[in-house]
Amino acid sequence: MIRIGVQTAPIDLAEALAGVEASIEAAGMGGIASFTGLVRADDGVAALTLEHYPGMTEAALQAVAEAAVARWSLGAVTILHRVGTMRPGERIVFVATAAAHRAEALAACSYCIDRLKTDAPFWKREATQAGDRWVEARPADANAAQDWG
Amino acid sequence: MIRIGVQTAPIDLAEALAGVEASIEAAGMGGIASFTGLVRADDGVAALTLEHYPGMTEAALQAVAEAAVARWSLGAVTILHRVGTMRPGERIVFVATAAAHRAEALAACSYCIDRLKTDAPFWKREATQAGDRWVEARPADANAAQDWG
Amino acid sequence: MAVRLLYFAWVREAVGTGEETLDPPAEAVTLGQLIDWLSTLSLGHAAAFADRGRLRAAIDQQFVAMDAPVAGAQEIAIFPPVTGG
Amino acid sequence: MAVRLLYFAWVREAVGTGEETLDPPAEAVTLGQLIDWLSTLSLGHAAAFADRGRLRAAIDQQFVAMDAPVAGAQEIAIFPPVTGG
Repeated sequence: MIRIGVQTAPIDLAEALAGVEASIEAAGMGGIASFTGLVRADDGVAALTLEHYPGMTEAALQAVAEAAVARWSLGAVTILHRVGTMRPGERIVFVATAAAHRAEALAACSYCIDRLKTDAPFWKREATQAGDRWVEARPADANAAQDWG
Repeated sequence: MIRIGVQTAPIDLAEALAGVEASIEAAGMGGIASFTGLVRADDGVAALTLEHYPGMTEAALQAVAEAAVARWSLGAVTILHRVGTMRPGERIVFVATAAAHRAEALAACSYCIDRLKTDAPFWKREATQAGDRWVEARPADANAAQDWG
Repeated sequence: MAVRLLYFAWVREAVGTGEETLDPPAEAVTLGQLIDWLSTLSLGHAAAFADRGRLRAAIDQQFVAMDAPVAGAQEIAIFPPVTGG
Repeated sequence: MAVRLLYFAWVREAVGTGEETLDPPAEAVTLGQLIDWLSTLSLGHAAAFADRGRLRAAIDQQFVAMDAPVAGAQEIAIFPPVTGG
């Protein structure tokens, strides 16, 4: 019911969503919320490389999913995160949550993506024409995660 | 940038999401939120038939999408709604919203599905072993829509 | 003035048709008064419109309240509260 | 007691390696004190750990604060604030 993936391969949305749908059909859950993050071409970014902490990353994502399951009545949680080098327009992260009703599914999806931003050990490096740079953490992300208590 | 569909054919998630992604890539928008509603097999429902008001339905969904665009900075809004007869597990509704950041995309997605529930002229009829019945409107849906002001 | 009436869901089933074109009397100034008159047309109409609290309506594809004036309307739809999504 | 040190992102780049196994002195009781000692090992280490406000850490794959005790740790990771998602 919880599916975690940290992968260098592109994220296959159709496969990921179909997996969520299949896992909840038996449970009679009717609503699936999802969030997909794409690499943006801000300020001339040509490529984005995601570094991570193998082992801890998977455990951190699992903990986020388990916290969501403890907080809402969910039929499924899928969190997929890409690592390695990707280009603008490619998917970095995919979160899907399924629940009986839309409000729970959407809240749980927001929660997972907010927590993932602060709780999972990933680091982004942007390649631009002016050279490479490590992306700085955004205070807004820490605030969003804290707002969940 | 706004795509509305009222269709008897099954909703193709992969095609719908790919359309949203394609439309926002040029705009540098990084986050896509989606909500998918499935037919639930509550209380032995064998089939669900959606009746609608052709013409007004499309206009109402367009108005919901335009209101979302006026309220948040969005790169894309897609609302697809199935009509006709479908079975448990099939998709009734799909809403996707794209924005620069996740909070806007997720809020706009919640907004669209909440408003759609009260603003678009659809009626559900359930087929059960005990006979057919028209689904009653839920006061919680009216409240959720009103909460957006 | 002839107006196109549309009915949906159980309102349609009770009336026995999804659409009819009628020429309401001048006394039917508001939607509520139009429904009073419609209720006299047949037992089906009477049954469909018996419980006003369960009815919603649109004039020319815009939701309206029961005290909305019907003058100039080309299409009036009467139906139960919507249940989409 | 030997401990495995892991570095990520620009901390890794500044130190010049992503991993090393070291035997810190007994005075390194807290993570902050361990970092004080690590900073003396090379110019790269000194540069990596110069700005403590920009460092985060995990002991045995759990995020910890800089005053966390390091006794018994098998794996200590030091890195910038995370930027996933």
